[in-house]
Amino acid sequence: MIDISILGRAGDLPIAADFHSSEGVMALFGQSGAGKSTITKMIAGLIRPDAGRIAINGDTLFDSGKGIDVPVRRRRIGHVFQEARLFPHLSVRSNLTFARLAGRRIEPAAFDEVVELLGIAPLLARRPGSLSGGEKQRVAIGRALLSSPRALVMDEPLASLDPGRKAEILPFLDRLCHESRIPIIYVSHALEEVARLADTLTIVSQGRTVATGPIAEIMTRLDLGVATGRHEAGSIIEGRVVGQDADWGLTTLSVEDQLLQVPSREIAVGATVRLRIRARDVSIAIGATDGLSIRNRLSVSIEAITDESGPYAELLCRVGRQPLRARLTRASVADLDLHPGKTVTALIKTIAIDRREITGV
Amino acid sequence: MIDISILGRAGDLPIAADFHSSEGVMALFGQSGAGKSTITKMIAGLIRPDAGRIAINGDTLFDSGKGIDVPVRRRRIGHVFQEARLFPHLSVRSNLTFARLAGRRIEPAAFDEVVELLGIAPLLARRPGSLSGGEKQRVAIGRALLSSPRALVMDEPLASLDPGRKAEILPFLDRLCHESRIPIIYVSHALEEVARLADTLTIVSQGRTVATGPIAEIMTRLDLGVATGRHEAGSIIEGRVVGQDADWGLTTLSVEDQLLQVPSREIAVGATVRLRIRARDVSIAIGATDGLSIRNRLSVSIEAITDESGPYAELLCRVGRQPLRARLTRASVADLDLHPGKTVTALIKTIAIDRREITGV
Amino acid sequence: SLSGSPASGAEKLTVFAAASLKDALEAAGEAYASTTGTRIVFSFAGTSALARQLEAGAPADLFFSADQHWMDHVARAGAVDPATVAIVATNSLVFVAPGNQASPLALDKHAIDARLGGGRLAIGEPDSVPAGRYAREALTNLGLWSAVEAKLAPMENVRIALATVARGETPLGIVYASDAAVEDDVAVVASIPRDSHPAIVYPAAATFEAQEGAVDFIAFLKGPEGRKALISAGLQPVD
Amino acid sequence: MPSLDPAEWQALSLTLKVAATALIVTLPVAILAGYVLARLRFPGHGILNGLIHLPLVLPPVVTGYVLLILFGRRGPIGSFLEETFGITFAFNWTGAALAAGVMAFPLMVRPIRLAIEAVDPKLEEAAATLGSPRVVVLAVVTLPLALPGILAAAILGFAKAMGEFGATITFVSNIPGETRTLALALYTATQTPDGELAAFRLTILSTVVAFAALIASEVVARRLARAVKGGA
Amino acid sequence: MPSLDPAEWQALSLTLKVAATALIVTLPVAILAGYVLARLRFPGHGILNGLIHLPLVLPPVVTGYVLLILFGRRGPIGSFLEETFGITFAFNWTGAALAAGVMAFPLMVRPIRLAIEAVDPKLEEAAATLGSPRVVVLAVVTLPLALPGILAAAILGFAKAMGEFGATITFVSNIPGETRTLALALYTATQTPDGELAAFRLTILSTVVAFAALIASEVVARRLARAVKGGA
Ligand SMILES: Nc1ncnc2c1ncn2[C@@H]1O[C@H](COP(=O)(O)OP(=O)(O)OP(=O)(O)O)[C@@H](O)[C@H]1O
Ligand SMILES: Nc1ncnc2c1ncn2[C@@H]1O[C@H](COP(=O)(O)OP(=O)(O)OP(=O)(O)O)[C@@H](O)[C@H]1O
Ligand code: MOO
Ligand SMILES: [Mg+2]
Ligand SMILES: [Mg+2]
Repeated sequence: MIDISILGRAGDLPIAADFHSSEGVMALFGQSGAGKSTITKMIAGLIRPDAGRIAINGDTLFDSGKGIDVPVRRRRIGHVFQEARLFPHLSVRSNLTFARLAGRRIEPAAFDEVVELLGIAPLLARRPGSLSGGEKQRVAIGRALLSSPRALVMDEPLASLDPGRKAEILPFLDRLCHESRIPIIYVSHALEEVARLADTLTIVSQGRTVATGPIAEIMTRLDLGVATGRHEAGSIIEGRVVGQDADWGLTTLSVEDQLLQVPSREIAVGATVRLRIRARDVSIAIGATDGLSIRNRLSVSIEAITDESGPYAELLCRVGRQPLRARLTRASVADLDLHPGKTVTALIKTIAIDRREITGV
Repeated sequence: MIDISILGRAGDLPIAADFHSSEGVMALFGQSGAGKSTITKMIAGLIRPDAGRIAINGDTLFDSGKGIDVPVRRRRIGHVFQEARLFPHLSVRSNLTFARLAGRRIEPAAFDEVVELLGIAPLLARRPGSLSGGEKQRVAIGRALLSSPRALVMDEPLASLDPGRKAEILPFLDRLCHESRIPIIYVSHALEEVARLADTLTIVSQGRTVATGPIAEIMTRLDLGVATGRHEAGSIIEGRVVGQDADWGLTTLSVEDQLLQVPSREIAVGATVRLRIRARDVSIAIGATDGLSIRNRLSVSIEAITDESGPYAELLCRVGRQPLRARLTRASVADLDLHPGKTVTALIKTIAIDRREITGV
Repeated sequence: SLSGSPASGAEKLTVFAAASLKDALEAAGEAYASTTGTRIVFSFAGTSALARQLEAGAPADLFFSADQHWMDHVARAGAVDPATVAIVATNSLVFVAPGNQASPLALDKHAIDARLGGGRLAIGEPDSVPAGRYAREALTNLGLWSAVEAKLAPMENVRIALATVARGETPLGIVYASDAAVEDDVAVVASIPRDSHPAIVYPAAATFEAQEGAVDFIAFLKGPEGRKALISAGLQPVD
Repeated sequence: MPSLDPAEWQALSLTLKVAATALIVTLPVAILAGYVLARLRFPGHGILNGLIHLPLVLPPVVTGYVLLILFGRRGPIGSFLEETFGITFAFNWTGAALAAGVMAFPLMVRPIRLAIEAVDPKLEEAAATLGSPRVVVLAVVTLPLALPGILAAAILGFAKAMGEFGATITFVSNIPGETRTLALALYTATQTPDGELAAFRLTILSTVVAFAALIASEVVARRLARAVKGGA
Repeated sequence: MPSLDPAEWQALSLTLKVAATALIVTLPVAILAGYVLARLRFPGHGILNGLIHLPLVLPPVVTGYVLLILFGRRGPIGSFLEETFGITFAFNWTGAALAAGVMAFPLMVRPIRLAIEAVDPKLEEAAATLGSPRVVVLAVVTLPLALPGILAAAILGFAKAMGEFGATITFVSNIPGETRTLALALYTATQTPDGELAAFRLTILSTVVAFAALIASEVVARRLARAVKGGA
């Protein structure tokens, strides 16, 4: 549980951050220089806000009204800094065990697991000075994970890692957050990471948190295109697991009483899941849909059509109550004679609903 | 023109780099710790290779055989380091003009343009110490650009920038490289960036350059999945511009005598262009394809079907001579009775061919 | 004998003098200036330092040494004119004790031993500081050296030996009578016979480069005003 | 150079004892002072800084005299120490070490302060986020990173302690075997009309010892630098 | 404290002149030496390092004596300089500055070397990739970043130059208005039975000047630190 409502400044830039989440990963997203790192440092206690309140899992860490300002070392917030900040005179191993040795924190029994996950076993005896950029970043992640934190603050932790490594670390963070109930505040410019991981999304712009809320809601808001990047726009759809097909490796979901198939995940039948579906991955059909490799065909009604710059048009459709965004060419909108109120078939490539974009709720 | 063939070491890791390109952007891609930064430092003259030869645009910078080793300061290679390396005691402006003031380089008349492009005008009087992560990175890019380099070496230059800023900088680098004929060696983990920018791609693995060649060729190689990440696998298709439709904002291409529509770009009719099409964006139809918003329908023949882990199957198709990869569920392969030799329709969402993935040749 | 006679032209004389002569010479110098109009600039330092400086060509007119050895040394080295050497004052040695322990001391082993208790005898460093050298010769001749040899506190100069006794850091010290005379916190507890050591003399000489009439200041010290200055500093003038 | 005579041996071993003691005792205090000056802001900052530099500004004889007044057997601190702990400085080699330590102190505090100021506070912040209390951060982050400066301080301090003369001779006299270090022996030789040869021998001896200490320190420094800057 | 008498004024202004001259002349040499020791590896490295530290290890009187022999009017260097350039050190305030400079030199080289060693070579590399020749890198990157160390060196050097006594009195004697600095005047006062008051006044005076210099240097240092660490 994260409760943040602070005022402060970063140089000339006034900071006004106000966001809350009941559980899971909170993503901070915004342009370079928007104030994301400043906000994370305030949460960690490294910069003092002028006023406001910071509470995590019910523990108040800062409250200007009540005169509370828990010192950094007692906040127990694992901080992955944007610039690694490894201790240059200590071996990688000592960096990783620093919290236990120098901070008297009980190290979770996970040392080997974390080292393995991050692929840093061959580096343990080395010193940070000679590590590559990505290696440093991984050690910094490990150091924070092994500090038995009450919460994690991660400032672009995966920025210089290759896609393969990212794909291994993200599920781990996911589990850490949802199974071990350690809230994560996650700064990233990669919307894919954010969508995969976050439950709540806060958009920071010019020092202020301009939008915050459940990720589905924020991602679907058309007005945030500038902040999130058009390429990544999409919607979040909730469904219930109704079947597992082990042979084909597919999981079947029911979304507003229509069926949808996604690559299998070990989710119990009956569970509710959330899918991020990018607008660019949704096509529209008005007639028969036989003989197509696209398995997911949802009957939707068009609610609105927005013309965008260039060749694009954006459709806001409804699957029952839920919004689904589709991006087409204006040419196709004309060709198919699409207009609000019309009921059409939304085609969603099964495959386009990538593992990463399924999140258990 | 880049000609690199060197042997050396990074700590215990032997480095063997061998790659060449006749023009444009050369991307270095590989896992964290593979040796990319080490290779770039050898090119810049900061680390001495044990043996080999480095030549750029015909000028030999290093040749162990002939005893040539041009000192760093005379190599004129603009280097964007992975860790910014700004001069902390100088203002942002002095950092940017450092090459002119301290290196007696003629500054290209582009100061204002570069500052504007990078959005660092408000920072000029500040010192690097208080800049945000992304701001530092942008200043470092500007400093290298303004050093009137004969070549640029950029080590993950855009790693901590937001998608919007990236989208502004990438075309600039593109122009710089192709119009000003400044070769760029570009290290990145973001395949999207690489695909957008690079002409040549070199895969680095465990210190060795394991594959190098024109980007289309390397990206289509199925055996490099591990290095490139499955999510990003795709193919590069060449086509010729045959028409511009200003009304709908679409450009029509001819690919092996079939038509394909992509969002407009100012490319002259008759020019050859290259498209990156991700396997996950290609669907297959075996029957009629009326009433679909998907405009691009290529008749292809299936050459091979590979079963992948989980629900996936990968199709290698041919459009004439050119390869096109498609990723489907195994379930769909069975449902549609797909097999090698069969001729089918490949559906490619127009929109999925993003601006970023069109590169002029 | 020539006191009061005007110096011949020199506006300013430079005098290198042993630090222990500071009070006496400064007083005499003022008197000299007011009578003759010749200002005297003093450089006070350890005799040895001054001697070596003269050897190195120091631009002094006069040299006042605190002992004969160093005067001989510079004369041999050709740094002063041997013809001008003259003794201007003499001094003697005394035992001093901190002011509150002023009972007289008998000059025998047991008395000294008893007075020292576990403490030390502050003297000038016997190898390098003239006062220390005289003290050693005197104690040797008096048969006392072996009794105190292991209990010395050899000091860099006599003033520090004096200060050490004044502060009660050592129960006894050997200093010049001139020093003891001007320090209120010490009491003279025994005088050391003048014949137990070579005469303690302050020789003065002019350098070869001395300005004309420089020697007049040496003569002035032997006149009434000079004698007064020497006596008030606890020294004994020489005729 | 022919072998050393007993007096020279004595002066040499005494010098090493005095300088080493001065260094060992003073270094921790200098580290503390360097840290306080580097990292804390408080009203008496300027005064503390000034006091530390005083032994440098005043002629050593004055410092020696002040020591004599304070730490002599009758001095307020000296008599207290003697009565309470039985520690005597007066005319003792420990007094020589005290004088050497006091004179070396300002030379040691400066490089340490400089090195501590150069430690990136961001690393201390990182240590704090990992739960380290301030003293632990100091012990495991700040000081290890300031080690090159501490080493430089130790070298300056040791060299000064070896060469200290004015304050020592004033405070604890020039007693062979007790307080007559190489520097004092050398001084004594220069004060003697025919002391040139003895002085020359002692100069060579001091020089050799100093060179040996410096070379050893350079080796240590290089190891340190390698340890911090990376490698296996 | 009542106003200064003329002799005190003279000693004070002379001290400032001597210390400032010593600092200005010595600092560039110390920077050069610090750079050479920090960044170059060559066969004579250890010897140079040792020589620089010698004035610290030897008693000041010996250093003064060596200066007298070399730079005196009859000395090889002194006579050469006098004949060729008309520069005289002997018994001149310039000689006092020379002595102060020589004694302060090792104290200055150390912090400078330390600060230069702490400059990140990665920044020098970056400057090289931008085309800077080595000297320019030194001038615009290395030295500016070592400025806190250079400032520390200047402070130590100035303080030592102010307080230098042993080498000065041995080399250039104790001539009022010419070589009698505050330290020498203070020494002279301690040699006089009734000199306590004079000595006390001079001690206070020296202390006040030293404190003023230190406070000024702290202000400069803080500005410097702010300039480097960021802010507008
Ligand atoms: N001490 C300071 N003085 C002046 N400006 C500052 C200071 N600290 C931060 N800023 C400015 O405040 C803004 C917010 O900085 P912050 O580091 O929080 O940005 P960010 O959102 O993390 O950006 P990035 O994505 O580039 O890391 C930046 O424009 C930065 O330049
Ligand atoms: N001085 C050194 N000593 C030991 N190992 C070194 C040294 N320098 C580099 N290495 C190792 O060599 C490998 C290659 O390093 P390099 O910095 O070139 O990697 P990279 O490909 O740039 O990785 P990244 O994407 O993480 O920045 C790394 O595993 C690194 O730890
Ligand atoms: O500097 Mo001194 O003059 O150390 O004895
Ligand atoms: Mg940031
Ligand atoms: Mg790298």
